[in-house]
Amino acid sequence: MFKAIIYVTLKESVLDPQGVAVQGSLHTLGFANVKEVRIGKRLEVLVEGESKQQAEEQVKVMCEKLLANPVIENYTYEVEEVA
Amino acid sequence: MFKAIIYVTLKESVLDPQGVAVQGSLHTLGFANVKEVRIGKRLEVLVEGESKQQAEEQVKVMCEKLLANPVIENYTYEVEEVA
Amino acid sequence: MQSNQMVKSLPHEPTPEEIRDQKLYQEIGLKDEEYERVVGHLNRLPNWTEISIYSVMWSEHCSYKSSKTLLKKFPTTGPRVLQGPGEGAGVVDIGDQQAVVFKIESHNHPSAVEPFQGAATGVGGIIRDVFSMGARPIALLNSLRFGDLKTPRVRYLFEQAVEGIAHYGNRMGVPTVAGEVVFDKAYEENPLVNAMCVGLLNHHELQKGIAKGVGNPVIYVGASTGRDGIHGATFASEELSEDSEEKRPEVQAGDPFMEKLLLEACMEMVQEGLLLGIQDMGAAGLTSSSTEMSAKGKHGIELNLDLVPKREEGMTPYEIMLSESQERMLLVVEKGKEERIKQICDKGGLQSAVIGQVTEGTQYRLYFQGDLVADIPVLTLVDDAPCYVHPQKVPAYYLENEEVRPEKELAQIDPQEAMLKVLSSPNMGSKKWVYRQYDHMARASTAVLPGSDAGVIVIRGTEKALARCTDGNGRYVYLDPVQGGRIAIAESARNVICAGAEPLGVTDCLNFGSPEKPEVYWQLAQAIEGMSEACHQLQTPVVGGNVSLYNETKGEAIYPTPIVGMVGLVTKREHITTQSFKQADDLILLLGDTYAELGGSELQYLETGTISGRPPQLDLEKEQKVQRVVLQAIRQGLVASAHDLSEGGLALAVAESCMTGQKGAEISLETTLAPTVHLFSESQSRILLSVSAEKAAQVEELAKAEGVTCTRLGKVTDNDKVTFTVNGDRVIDLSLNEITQQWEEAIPCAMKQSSRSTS
Amino acid sequence: MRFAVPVFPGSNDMDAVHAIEDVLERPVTAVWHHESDLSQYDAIIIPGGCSYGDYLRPGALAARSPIMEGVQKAAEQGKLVIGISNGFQILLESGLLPGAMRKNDHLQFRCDIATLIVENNQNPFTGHYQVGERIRIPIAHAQGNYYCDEQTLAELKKNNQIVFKYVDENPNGSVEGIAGICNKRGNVLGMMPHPERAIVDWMGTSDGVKLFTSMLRYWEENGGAE
Ligand SMILES: Nc1ncnc2c1ncn2[C@@H]1O[C@H](COP(=O)(O)OP(=O)(O)O)[C@@H](O)[C@H]1O
Ligand SMILES: [Mg+2]
Repeated sequence: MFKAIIYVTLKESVLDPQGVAVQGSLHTLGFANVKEVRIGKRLEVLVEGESKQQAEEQVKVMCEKLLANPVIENYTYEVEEVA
Repeated sequence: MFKAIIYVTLKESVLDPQGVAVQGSLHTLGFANVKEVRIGKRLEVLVEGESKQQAEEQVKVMCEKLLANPVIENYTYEVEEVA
Repeated sequence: MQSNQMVKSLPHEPTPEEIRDQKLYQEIGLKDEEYERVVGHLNRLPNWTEISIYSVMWSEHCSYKSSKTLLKKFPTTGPRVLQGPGEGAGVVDIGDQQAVVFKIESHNHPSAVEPFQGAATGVGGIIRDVFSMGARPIALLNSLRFGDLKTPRVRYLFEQAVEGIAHYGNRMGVPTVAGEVVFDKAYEENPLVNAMCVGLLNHHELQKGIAKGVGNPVIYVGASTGRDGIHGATFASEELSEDSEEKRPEVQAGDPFMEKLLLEACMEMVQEGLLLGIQDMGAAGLTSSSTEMSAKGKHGIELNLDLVPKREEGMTPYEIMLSESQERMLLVVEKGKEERIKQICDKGGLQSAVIGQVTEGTQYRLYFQGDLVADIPVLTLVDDAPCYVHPQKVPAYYLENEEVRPEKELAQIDPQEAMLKVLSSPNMGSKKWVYRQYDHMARASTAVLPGSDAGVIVIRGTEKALARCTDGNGRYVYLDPVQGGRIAIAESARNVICAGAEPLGVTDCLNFGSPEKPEVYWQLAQAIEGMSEACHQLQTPVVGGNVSLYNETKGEAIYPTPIVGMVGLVTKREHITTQSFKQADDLILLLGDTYAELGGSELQYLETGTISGRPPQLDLEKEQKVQRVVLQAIRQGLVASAHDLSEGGLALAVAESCMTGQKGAEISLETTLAPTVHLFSESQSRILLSVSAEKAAQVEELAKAEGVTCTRLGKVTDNDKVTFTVNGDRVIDLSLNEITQQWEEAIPCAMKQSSRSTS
Repeated sequence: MRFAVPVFPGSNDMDAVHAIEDVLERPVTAVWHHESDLSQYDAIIIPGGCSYGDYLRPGALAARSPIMEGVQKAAEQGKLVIGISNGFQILLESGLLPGAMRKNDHLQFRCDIATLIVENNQNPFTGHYQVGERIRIPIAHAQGNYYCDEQTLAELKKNNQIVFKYVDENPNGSVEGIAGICNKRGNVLGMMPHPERAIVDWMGTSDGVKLFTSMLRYWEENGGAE
């Protein structure tokens, strides 16, 4: 069994309204020193498979096909073997 | 300037409807070997401050006060100094 | 800042000579002769900022250069019209010093590339158009066209576009009350996403996009400017190609939360009477809003681009001027009122900045880091935009179709089989999968929810209500653009009538292929002709609209698809009528005549995978009479339900009235046509009524007085059966329960294999 | 009886204001979220909508604004507080009610008229309903999938804090079909369905009226005076 941790983040050039709103709230809560907030996703995917390499290849396809939207998002991932 | 990467995840005991739905979609796409999907958040917060320790303390308070909901979520974070 | 400064070119940008010698203007969509025209207007070579400004302002999207002459055909005035085309939205009087404001707009190209954000920002844009008139948005509609749901990419586009519309509209607290969705292979690569917004205002609060009063400040309000959507207007005026993928980083992201702040702040400014001019920064952003306000006010404007709030570092004048960042407004107020504007914005947590002023003359000037970077006679941008009349050619397919009679073959299909097939096609199936994702009850004023002919919103504090719908059948328009154009107007008026409202006016979105193709230009001209005739006859002026050309991929144009948004006024709440059968033993009446007309019908498409022949023919005088009878009958309290016959014909209309009312029906009729042809014909100018038995005669009287055929078809029942008997033979005998299930499952079933769901 | 409707950026506050005006004909004031003093009001209606664009978690940002201090105080004083839809999410996020909201299990926004069953009429908000009564009330939300742990659920049941449940169809996957809960004392109610959108027949249902009239009666019977 392999566990993939996938991070999906908005491309730099794309506005992150959610991040902006959270930054505003942090300011009202007294954290005036917060300069930027950007919010992305962290996905944990458990896959059964033969080898780490095969799992990695699969995860890449999943990201491209479903988990990330290549038009506005970037993704990275790490795969490790688990019990 | 310090950059905090914060991961907010659903507690193990809480069913993740979004994860379940994504797992279903992955199955229809042909990834029958996907056993579980859980979806959390990855937040990137830029804070100005004196020391790494101070930044870490602040980030902890932000998580407790706003960024995570303790009823259903856990959080972890890493802080590093950036230019 | 002095106006005798020389216009500068920035170091890293192409020089005026390079722009000329390497024909760089072509890359941003200008033709050689258009470039020459710019040089003539300026009396020198334009720099990069200037040529870019001309390029967006002269794009099809902003200047309507290919459609302007044709659009002149539309009637745009009438006793109720307070504002026709030309401003953010049209305005029509509804009495008591109130007016309704409405407009439809396309976001087809952005939605093809990034459907969620594309559709969402389409909704955001049209809402801004309405509140920039001073009106509070009270309802949204949308008209969608996608390919066949069997294709995964199509399912993805459809699912994401609907979610994007929901995302934006729901968060704005504006109910989405009606719309339509059609699936047809013709839209496979080039979906259509048209959004419409309706607003309400008090006459004295009507605003205009105009700059006046020398020395008055120009104020920027709303989101910061980023590099998103640069050249969106040009993008919208080109065909989709492999290249479009490259343009993706320019996708605009919407922020409905910001828009809500902007809306509330603008409403407050309107109420306080603070504004001289206001315009949304929509397509071509700061460029179009500021130049149009300047041109309309016959005043100059100068802007200091250093003062424009920016989201990204190092933005050039070209980028600042062409950015299509969302949720921004440009204001002109009297000098001295800036402070009050700032207070209102600050309270709402909204950014604002004075970025320039109104000047003497009609020169448009931009300053950047102390340099003059553009100096343009503003009228040449707006009023002297090029205007093209393209050659027209009757397409070969149109001539070939003259001889095609699809009815003969289709008559062979068993009526019951046809019924089941049509009912469970995604086109005819229930659209609940779509509209239950939209908050259609926000503002607690929706009296007719989606699922009937038109959505109805009551006006608080009055007896009045507004009915509205969108309609358009690209198949009919393709087969015969004049008839199709008439039908688009007539059907939408009919839908509004069925809700108990009197049609007030039209906003339209003309979705067509490339006007440079003679066949497409012919379609456009003919469709406008048909629409205009119908608008004249039905007295529904066109008060605003939008043209979306170049809807093609790999050289294939979509079906020519004019979408009509119609708004009607219900004068008394008790007149509000829905399509659903209400009461067992009510009689079912049909107004109008049925002919063998299956060209372009849903039955033909389902049976043969394509369309051919001629579409149904529309007699405008007859249409008007049918509509008059129904409105009279409703106002006299004679009608229990009213439903217009459209795609799927009589069979579908009866079934829909049964399913939405959960009542059975027994229909019996005599005809010289084959049963299937009679039941599924899409002949126009027909309306299905149910009335209590004692009122039927009165309705028949009304019909007779107008010379409209009125046929007793049968009655509403309380049992689980929907039956049709034709010439004595029971040709359809189905369980209500069963057909309801098939109809409701049509789209959910097709969408089962959904494709992306992590947003 | 004086009502306050807290207004956050993004709230649909006017629907709640109109409902009080139309059903109860009592004074009602929309109060901007910067205000923290609500002492002059007898009841508070936290409205639906999408405060702060529903960003981060619906209700999360609103729950941290100054007006929630006033709401907290009112709740402690035994005044009536009702959170509708986004208002319910805000009450959960601020800890005034137990549990949390997740995305609807089908992941879509869902707008419909839901059928509810009244589980409890022994509180200030439901006195005019019968226990077991079926009522039709509109819903409109993307995150109404109520969650709480086993222990909390047991307590909710023990203390009779479950006020409304969905019947026929659970539209969002919420635990045991929970549509609305109150606090132990009974003076704070949170519900996902919108009673303020169900007050006249042309809205499709007027089953929400009794919720507001129940509040008024309770207040009058418990020493409230005009
Ligand atoms: N995209 C949409 N958004 C909102 N409502 C929709 C949408 N598509 C369809 N509807 C609603 O579903 C119902 C049926 O639509 P349709 O079959 O196109 O009606 P008609 O043939 O009378 O124009 C209408 O009430 C319509 O408003
Ligand atoms: Mg209709």
